[in-house]
Amino acid sequence: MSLLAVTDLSIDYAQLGGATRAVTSASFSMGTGSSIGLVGESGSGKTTLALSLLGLLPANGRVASGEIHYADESVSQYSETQWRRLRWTKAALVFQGGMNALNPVRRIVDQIVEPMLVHGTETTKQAATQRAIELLARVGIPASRARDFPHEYSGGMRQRAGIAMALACKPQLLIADEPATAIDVVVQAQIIRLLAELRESLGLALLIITHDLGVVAQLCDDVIVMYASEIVESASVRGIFHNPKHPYTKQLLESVPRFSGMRGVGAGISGQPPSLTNPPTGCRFHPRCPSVFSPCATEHPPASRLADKHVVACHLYGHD
Amino acid sequence: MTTVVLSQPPGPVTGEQTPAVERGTLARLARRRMVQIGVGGLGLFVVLAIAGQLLTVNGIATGSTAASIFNPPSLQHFMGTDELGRDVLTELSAGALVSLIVGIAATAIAVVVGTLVGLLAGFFRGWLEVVLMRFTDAMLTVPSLPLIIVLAAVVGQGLGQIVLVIGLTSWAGMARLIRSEVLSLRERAFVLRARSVGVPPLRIMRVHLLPQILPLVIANTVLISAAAILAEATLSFLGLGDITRPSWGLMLNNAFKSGAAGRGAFWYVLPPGLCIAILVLSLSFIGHAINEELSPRRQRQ
Amino acid sequence: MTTASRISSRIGQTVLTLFIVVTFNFWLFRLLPGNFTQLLSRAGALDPAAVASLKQSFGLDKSPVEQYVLYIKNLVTFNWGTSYVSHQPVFQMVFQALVNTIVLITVAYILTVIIGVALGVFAGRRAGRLADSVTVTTSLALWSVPTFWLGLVLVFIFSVWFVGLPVSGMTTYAATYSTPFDQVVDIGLHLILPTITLVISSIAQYTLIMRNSLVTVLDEDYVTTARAKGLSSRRVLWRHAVPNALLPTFTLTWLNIGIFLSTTLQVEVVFSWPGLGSLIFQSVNQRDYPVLEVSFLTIAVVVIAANLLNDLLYPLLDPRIARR
Amino acid sequence: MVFARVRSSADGASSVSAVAGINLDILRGETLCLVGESGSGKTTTARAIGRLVAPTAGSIRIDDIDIAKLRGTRLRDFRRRVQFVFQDPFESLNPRQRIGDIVAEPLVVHQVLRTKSEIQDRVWKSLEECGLTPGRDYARRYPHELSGGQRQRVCIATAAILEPELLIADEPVSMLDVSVRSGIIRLLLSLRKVHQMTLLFVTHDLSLAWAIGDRVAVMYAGRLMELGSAEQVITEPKHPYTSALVTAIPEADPDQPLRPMNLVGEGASSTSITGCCFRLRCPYAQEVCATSVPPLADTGHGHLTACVRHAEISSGLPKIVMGTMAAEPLASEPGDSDRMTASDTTTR
Repeated sequence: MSLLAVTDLSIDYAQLGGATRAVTSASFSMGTGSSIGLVGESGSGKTTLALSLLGLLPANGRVASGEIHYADESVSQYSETQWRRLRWTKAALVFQGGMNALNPVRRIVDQIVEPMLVHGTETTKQAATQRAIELLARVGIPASRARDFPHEYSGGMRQRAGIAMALACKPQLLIADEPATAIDVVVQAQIIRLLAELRESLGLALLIITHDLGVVAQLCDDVIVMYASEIVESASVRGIFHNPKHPYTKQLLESVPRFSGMRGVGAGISGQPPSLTNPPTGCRFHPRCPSVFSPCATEHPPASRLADKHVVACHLYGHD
Repeated sequence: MTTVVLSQPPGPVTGEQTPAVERGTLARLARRRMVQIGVGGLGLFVVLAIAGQLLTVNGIATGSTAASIFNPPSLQHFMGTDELGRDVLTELSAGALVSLIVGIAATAIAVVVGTLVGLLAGFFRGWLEVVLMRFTDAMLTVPSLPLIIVLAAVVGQGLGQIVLVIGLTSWAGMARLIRSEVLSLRERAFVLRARSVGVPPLRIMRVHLLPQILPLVIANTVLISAAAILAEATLSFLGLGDITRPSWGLMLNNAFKSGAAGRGAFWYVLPPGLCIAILVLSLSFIGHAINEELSPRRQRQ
Repeated sequence: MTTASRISSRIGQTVLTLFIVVTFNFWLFRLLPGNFTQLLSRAGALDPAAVASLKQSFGLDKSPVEQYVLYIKNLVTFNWGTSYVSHQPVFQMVFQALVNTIVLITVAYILTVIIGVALGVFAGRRAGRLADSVTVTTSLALWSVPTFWLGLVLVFIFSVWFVGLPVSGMTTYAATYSTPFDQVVDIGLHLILPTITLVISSIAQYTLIMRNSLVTVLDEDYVTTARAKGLSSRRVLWRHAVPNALLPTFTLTWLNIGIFLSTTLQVEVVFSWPGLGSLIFQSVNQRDYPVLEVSFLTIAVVVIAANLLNDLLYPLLDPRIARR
Repeated sequence: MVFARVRSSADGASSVSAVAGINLDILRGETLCLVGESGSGKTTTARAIGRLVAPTAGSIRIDDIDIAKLRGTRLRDFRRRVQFVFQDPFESLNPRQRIGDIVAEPLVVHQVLRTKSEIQDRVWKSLEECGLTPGRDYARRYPHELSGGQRQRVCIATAAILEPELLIADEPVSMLDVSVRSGIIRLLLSLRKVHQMTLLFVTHDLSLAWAIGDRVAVMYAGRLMELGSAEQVITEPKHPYTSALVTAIPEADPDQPLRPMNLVGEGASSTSITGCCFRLRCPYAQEVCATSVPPLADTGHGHLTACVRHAEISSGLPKIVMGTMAAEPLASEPGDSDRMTASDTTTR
């Protein structure tokens, strides 16, 4: 039984000139304790996908089609009350950089206590406070700083507090949106190690949304690559890094400088990321693709399964 | 120190916005209903003011006999007569002229002074900035209406003096706004880049700063003119305006003093106030719409 | 900046502003049209001895610097002179007027802020919808209506169509009260129309600021976090969004006292409320300069004090400024 | 050959300054990477070298002349020789100017070219050199019509059009999408080669410094911690901070295990710390570290480090496993000759 299953999910944003599809037919599932990296550039739809998993789409966004299941229970007909019960207990969210995810006028400890009391996972204020302080200690923040306000924390501490807050109601799934962006390298390394350690000790499932391939390589078992609102490739982390299939994935990997390669920078990807309001026809990557051939501009590539976990949506594959 | 721009219409005017007005802004503005209504209202009073100059046929003074005063609207006097038997409609159109003149002239003074002070204080830091801003802060702190009253009592009550008094008490909010905008602009990367390329200061102000603050200046100009018109009306109502010219405020002052309200002369009490309200509202609508158009939130969408 | 140094720097700024205003006042009232002594004697039946003593108490026979020192000395010792018109001590007149003004504005201001903020929340959480644009448009319209005219219209309505509520003064003329309670009721009745006028005229600023502030806050990550935590939308609004959105409005309530006093001045004139506004109005028309000068200074000092109070109180609300 | 000498005394702790203890020579024709976390003073240093901020102490000398003393024509001449590319391409362009006017501005203010058509031709050529083809089309557009990567190309065109001797690029790709970053970096490197410029590349990303730098300078809390060739600094760090930075970078390789992090705390505002500004976070700190500010010491072959204990500890510092240093480049695109590899980066 999977913890979370997304099937054929599409999400639209209503805009002045009609609707923009931010996520197109996304499907994936996560088991208990698994860790998936959702990789994509800005505007590829990855944050929208994350928000939709908790029913948090902005007012102009809506699920156009598809299903989200938590432990085999469909959420598509959920009322706001049902969503509210699901949030933070089944899955919790860690925001980018942690900077703005904390209410500036409320004390850290109170913000961690709040969901426990609302969801009734702790019944008394004392017990909840006790647990909040334990959680803070768990992420490396001493009890003496629990009653601080967010601005008194450093960037790294805020991100840690955000993680402690996400653990408040013992969710099985942690959705982390760019958990290591906008903080310094050393702090980023600390946060990555903290997440890895929490996953190990608590059996947490992680959905890491990032554009940083390094974070994915170090933290995830499986990788989903998104391009222009579509999933173009998904595979195990080794499958992606050692045997990438989609030309976009290949070039993306090539453009990341690393120590364990040779010096120099890859060619990168020519052209610019497409706009979602007016996406290219056929394969959305074809205007930038070095391997483009006849069907790419007109036909949308179907997803083909190459190996157990390795699925790619590209005309180069699956046409025997 | 927290500063909110005082003595100006409430609105989302902030110094921190980055008015990247692009092509099509005017077209987008023109499509806003508030702008359409605002421009319409403004046009109405321009026409009224001009018409008043052409059609002073009915004359102002018609000898105050008991029969000719406080006449309700009739075919002869569309809007009735006042306590001296004058035609209310004629007075109204003459008042429109005064309001527009004061609005434009006082605003011009305030905008020039405010922009200059703001630009100088923001661009040339140091003692000049300290002196200018201390003075601006003091201006902002002192409540405007009592200040205007006191000044008017001192410098006199001709139209010119009124314009001067209102203009010289309305620039401080503008100065503060422009300064904070210039302060943030001069740290912006494109100004830094211009400096790094070697662009001289005057060219930076002309090419890189002025076009950026222009939309902010325009939005505030409209709002200041609304406030100036209100100030003139209030001053005239209090009997501190130019009593030789029939303005809307003066009409209301006369109505108030002659007990028009008590005599039920609604045709005399209502129109001048409505005129002020509609003219000010027209300007507020336009200013509000420009501000909306400039606000960063809109830019993001 | 530490709290202590922040406070002392704010007090320093306040003193500087006071200094500028006082100096401006001194200079302004010596620019009066006509010779000062001429004005003094013109002001009424003053015998030469009285003129001489007035001259001396204003220090008109001394150098400008000495005059200025004397001016400040008189100010701080409440030696504010006598009215040209009523010959009463200015201090007494201004003090009584100030008390009456405070009676008028206290209730009106509290109502204005509460209703304004409530309307702002109402519009802000419905941003972009019809209820929002109606609220914003109405607010702008209310702001555009001249206060004195609104008062006139109310006077008109209540003296022609709905006779009953008093439309003028603070108490019924020549009334005698059997109990102090009756007097309070009488004043209360006289308060109703001025209060309504004040509230309607002033509400827009709070509504619009609160609305804009709330719209901004509702877009912040921490509000999304609060929703993600499974809180009810009511709790998200009142516990997370509104407290943050209130901060700029709080500041506004103090900084806008000057604007509110300007509005009050008009209301007092229209409804003949014997407060500072009426006093200023009368002394301008009667060219009663000592009274005018002190009344104006009093209003300025009240506003400057409110500004200072804001800067001292604000940190208590916003923890970001309170510490470090 | 030294192009610029940057000197600021190490014991300037009395004044609160963002930068102190910098002793850095920029060599003509090299790519020098200035690396550090936020607050390390790297941007301030770079801006001081470009005379956008004035150093409060110390000096920056180009051709043995203190640039702080430059005035008038000589300052204009200096501006021609040293150009910038800034971090944020969305902010770096005046939204009211057309791209053509933006790129032409340096030519206009320095009066390099006089006639309109000359300027126009030069602008179009420059745009095309920076990958914005056809230049004629791009010149007509406004910044908001361009993507982030394209805007950064405009910034580079503006900086390169005067053919400066030193190009200072301050985090030029950190705000861009991953897929367009390489293109921007390769453009900078190729311009450097074509116009024989010196490149000062400021970045927080040590792996990027490894990829493109001839030499790498590591800054922490406004001080220079380590300086040497890219190989020296990254494969054999002598300073515990450099070592920690190398360890911290998440390597895009699932077979590399998470390396242990032995560094506590985060970023530093350090001017008030006595001795070594890094000692409170340093796992190797001893009493000696608190007594005096460690000088930049040469450990041989031009590899400098500001750690008094480097001789004892450097052999024990955690190191990463480097991949095989392949001698041949990755498959190049046709006609693409500007790929930097270990074999051709050294142009000194």
